[in-house]
Amino acid sequence: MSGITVNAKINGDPVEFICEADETLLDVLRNRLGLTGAKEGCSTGDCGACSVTVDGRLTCSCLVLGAEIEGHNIGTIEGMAHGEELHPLQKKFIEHAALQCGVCTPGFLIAAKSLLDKNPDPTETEIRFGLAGNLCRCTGYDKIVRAVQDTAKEMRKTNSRKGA
Amino acid sequence: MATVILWGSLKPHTGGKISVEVEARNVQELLARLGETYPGLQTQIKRGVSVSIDGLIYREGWLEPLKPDSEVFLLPRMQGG
Amino acid sequence: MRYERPTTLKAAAQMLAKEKGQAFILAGGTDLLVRLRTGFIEPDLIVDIKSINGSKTIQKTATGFKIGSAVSGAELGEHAALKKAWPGVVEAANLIGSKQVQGRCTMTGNLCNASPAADSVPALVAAAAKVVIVGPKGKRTVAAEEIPVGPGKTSLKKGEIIESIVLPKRPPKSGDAYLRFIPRTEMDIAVVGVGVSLTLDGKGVVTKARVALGAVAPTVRLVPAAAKALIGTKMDKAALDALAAACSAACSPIDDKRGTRDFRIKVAGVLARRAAVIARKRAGGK
Amino acid sequence: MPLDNAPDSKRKYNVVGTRPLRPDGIDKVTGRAKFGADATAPGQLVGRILRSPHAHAKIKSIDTSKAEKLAGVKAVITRDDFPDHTDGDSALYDTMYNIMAREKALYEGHAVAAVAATTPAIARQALKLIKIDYEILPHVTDVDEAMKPNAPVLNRKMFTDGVDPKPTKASNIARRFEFGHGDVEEGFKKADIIIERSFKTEATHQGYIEPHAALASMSPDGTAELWCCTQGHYMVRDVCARILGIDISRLRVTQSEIGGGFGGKTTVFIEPVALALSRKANRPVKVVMTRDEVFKASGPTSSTSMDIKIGVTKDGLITAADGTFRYQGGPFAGCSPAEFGAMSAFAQFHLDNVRAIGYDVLCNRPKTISYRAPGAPMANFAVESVIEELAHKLGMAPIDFRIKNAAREGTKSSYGPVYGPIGLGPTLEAAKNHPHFKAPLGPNQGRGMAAGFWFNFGGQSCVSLNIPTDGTITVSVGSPDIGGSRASMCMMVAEELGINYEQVRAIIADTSSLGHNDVTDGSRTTFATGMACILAARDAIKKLCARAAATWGIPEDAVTWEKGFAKPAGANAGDFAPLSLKEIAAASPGTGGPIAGHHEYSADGAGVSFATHICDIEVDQETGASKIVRYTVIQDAGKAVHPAYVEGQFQGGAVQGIGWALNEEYIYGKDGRLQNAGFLDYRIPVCSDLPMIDTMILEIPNPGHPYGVRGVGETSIVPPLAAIANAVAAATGVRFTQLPMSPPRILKGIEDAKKAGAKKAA
Repeated sequence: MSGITVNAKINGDPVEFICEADETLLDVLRNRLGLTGAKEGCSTGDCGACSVTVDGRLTCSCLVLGAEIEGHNIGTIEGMAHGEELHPLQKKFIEHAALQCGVCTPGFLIAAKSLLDKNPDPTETEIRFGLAGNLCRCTGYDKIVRAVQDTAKEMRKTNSRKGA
Repeated sequence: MATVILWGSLKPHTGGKISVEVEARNVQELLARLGETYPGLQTQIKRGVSVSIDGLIYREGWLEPLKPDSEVFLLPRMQGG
Repeated sequence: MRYERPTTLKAAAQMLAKEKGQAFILAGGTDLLVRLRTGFIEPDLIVDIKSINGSKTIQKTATGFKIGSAVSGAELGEHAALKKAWPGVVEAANLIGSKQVQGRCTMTGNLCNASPAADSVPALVAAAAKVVIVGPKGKRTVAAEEIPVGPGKTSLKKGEIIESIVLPKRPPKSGDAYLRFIPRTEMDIAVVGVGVSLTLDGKGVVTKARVALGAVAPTVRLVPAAAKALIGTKMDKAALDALAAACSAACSPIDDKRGTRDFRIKVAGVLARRAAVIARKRAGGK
Repeated sequence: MPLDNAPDSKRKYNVVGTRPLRPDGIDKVTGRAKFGADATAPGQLVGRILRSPHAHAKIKSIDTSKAEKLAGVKAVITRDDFPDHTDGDSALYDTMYNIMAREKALYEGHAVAAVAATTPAIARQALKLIKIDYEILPHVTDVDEAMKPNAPVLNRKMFTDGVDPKPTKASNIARRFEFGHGDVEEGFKKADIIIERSFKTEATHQGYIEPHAALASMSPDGTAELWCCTQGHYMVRDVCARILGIDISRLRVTQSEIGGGFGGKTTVFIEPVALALSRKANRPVKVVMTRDEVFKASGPTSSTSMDIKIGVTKDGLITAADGTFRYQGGPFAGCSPAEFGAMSAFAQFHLDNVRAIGYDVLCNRPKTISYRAPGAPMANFAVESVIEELAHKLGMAPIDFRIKNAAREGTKSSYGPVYGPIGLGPTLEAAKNHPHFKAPLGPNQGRGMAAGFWFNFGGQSCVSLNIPTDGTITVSVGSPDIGGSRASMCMMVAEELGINYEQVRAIIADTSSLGHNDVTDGSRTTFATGMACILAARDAIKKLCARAAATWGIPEDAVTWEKGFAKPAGANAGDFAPLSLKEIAAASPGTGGPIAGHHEYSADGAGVSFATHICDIEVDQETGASKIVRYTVIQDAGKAVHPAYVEGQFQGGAVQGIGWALNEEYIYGKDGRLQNAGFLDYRIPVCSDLPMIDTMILEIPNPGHPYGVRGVGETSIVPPLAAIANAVAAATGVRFTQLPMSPPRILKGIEDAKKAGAKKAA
């Protein structure tokens, strides 16, 4: 076995690690970098619990090889809050009780942020389809959708204030 | 004498009776008496039973007191998800 | 297992040709990594083609669109001109997996995975897409429907790589559409898929049509009889009934965990009718 | 002993009933909450399990020699590493048999060996080097097939229990149960209309997103630590210790955050294996299931086959109800929830004549374990489908038919006991008056409803409450928090002490820090552990008052506790300025040392639970695709401690029921192998499949709880199956008696009805 040396950025910070060719990005994050926020729910891309962004694009980290991220920037749940300040989505998920067990929550937050980055004013249908790659078994999704709707509304208000 | 009502499939162990009278001060005594009188019930008692005493379900509760006129239902040991 | 990331097609083809063990091409990896993870395959070599020049670009040419083989579904969906020209193909590609999968999956991969249920393939076949292949013996171009030859099997030879998929330039008053049936609204594999591409004349009569079915046979099925049912008509009820009947007749599906034979046969006709109506609307018909 | 704690209907709550932020929220939205697979230990090895590819096979021999020789392999274990310490406890023996096959592999995915190695790749390779000589046996996976006299018998020593005379021939029917009262034959004689139908449902899985994970560290002297995701770490401790033959107190189990359970994490699967590997390797070992393993080798729920017969008079009074409920429970006796299916099936009705017969049947499938209101949803599907059909036949509105026959206070329940105050009637009335019930329907849409029941129970809880010198509170509970229970525990403690929610922190203690706590199941946590929190707080209040009394030099009983303050009362009222919790705590080092409250008990008086659901569905008549367009849950919560999480339970349960009704199923091939062991083809509802799920919380106080709380977690999965089937029937004119109502099944039903209609017309 020969390790592959990879240089990349995680949440903007430079990282260097060695991984095997068959290790996924999820393996690398969890087992080599100690970033266990991304969860392994299926390892086949069907549950979204391991969602991250690669150069800003939403993806399942279980469907990416660790070796592939050479030179790329990965966004994970650990990079979502700014210091003590939670991202509005994080706050709204807690406020709306949009999590019960919470294991799907990091994936949902990454996916929801990716959705709102592209579409700051999504309809309920757009939110539902935008989050269809993330499974939640506890909530029935109702409160998750409401949390995203409420965040979008608040962020639009904040942004228009900033713009003015 | 408390009246104990069994569920149907325990009948074979009580000579066809679904309702039996037992002299007992609490659930523990009641189960012991039942087992002594009807040894066929031992397997189920060992496997676990819950009881309903005058309408209230006790999942365990061996020391639960019984009144002379208490109506007791034997129930399979409660499980949940 | 080795991981390689060549920067030219030639180098990639050489690596694949030289490898004595099992070698696989990695673009989006949304199928490959699943098979790797579940122990279905045990590759000796994985060749990542995303660093190859042109593999990640969509080029508008005089004769149509050239889509690099590592272009993701999300990138296809963001390409306004392509979406305008071939909405059916783009929507088919965008149906593959979740938003997360869209960030990675490619049409070329969908084609090479050779699943009978691949979503983008009936749309590509209906669109008369061509595939440019690079291999040890040079370049060749084949029709999309010639790539899959059976479940999980392709006509690609050792050392061959798909460079791009080419969608032809469309005549005016053309439209295409893809519909699939899945039990859920998302995150599913097509139980039936139908791609329809057609061109109308000034009076709204269909002059050209191609209809392709997915998930109803071991490979994607181009159905000339279905096209014939539309050509020369204004797609009245009789024509649509004939289309549906031709599509149902072209099915030779199996019963499996995703659907029954009877269900697929019936629904192929239903979806063909619905897809044709969408395609006509996109072509500027009523 | 029932506590004298009937709810005070006039009590005004300050904290209970509000919606504060959950204490573990930030950890869970930032990714730092530690779930089962997130723990690591120094020198940890990777544990992997080899599983049977066969549905039923004799294990003639196992050769592990090659695997043991592979560099990096530190331990290989098989059945030989689990000597039988079960001492005649058959349920424990079966649990042990399930975690590692003995004479036979009883289902595809049954564990047959395990390895611990330095890397995942070596562990995988080692599994391939283990050679097992199987003798493949005939198998059976369908419950009706398994009951046939010529079916392959899984256990040759099993003779059906509960029938007279006891059979002399072994079969797959483990047990027969019978519940009910009155005389159904006589009842049917009084009926004007009788409907009799047969139903089938497929096995479903709890579908928690977090696979089972365990990190074990066991020394050769038998001292062990285990970190795992479970609904009951005390259960894990007791069961593992007994299987491994060690003292219970030697094993400390720490519960990780748990990524969903729904009953599926109420037993052990990998935990004893991880411990045995660790003991043999003398190093920590982590075992994490793959999703494929979760589907094949954890505990789904039963597939069923049921017959229902109900008779009514022409004025709509039920005269008799009779049902037979056949549930397969996997390869061991006593695992299917057939009893609870039979007991709960008719529980929502007031019946003079009722009989429910249950069969617990063995199949070559994974050992079933609880799934939210175990056994009830399928039985309810069958019964409430027939009820709807009867109402239509009577020309009566189904809601009125249900109200007319509804169980109420004083009803002798179908499973025996007489009901106290219950909330069924109010949920039905609320449904009838709900705007949803009157809203117009669009084309191809149908509306259905169903009412459901679940028992709920209490059980053992132990709570410790500590007050440091700043007067804040730490409450240690032993019930894993699956859906936000730490918040409700804090709320109840704050309510009792008369302080702010923010001043209380709840933690889940490990098994060595508290007395036994039962598994989080039966909707017991908020009820039973919550009540223990209340009583621990009352215990602390008593001590706080005693300190105040000592400080003031007055008798203890002359002090009362009000809104966070000790106050002199009675003759001494007004003699001293009230002492706050904070002041008493600050003085505690000098007044007798630390102040703590404690409570341990086995809680009873949980109070049964009822819900009524309304569902609108739209069916594509050409493809059989269905879409839930509107859904309303109305349920009695007794008292909602944290209404947002009560709503969440209602919504989550309803959506699991929706999945069960429409698309979720275990699909077996002829080879007895599971064909859809993944989230792609085991189709749990995704976000875009659903509308918002409306909820209505009713509060009919439970007399067995000081605030009137009832468990709410399980009932919500009971009515959806029937509510949806009734809605589909309304939308299509076809009654479906088999689940799931997947599009191919619905389309076939529509087509068959068309054909039958055409034939009739001709």
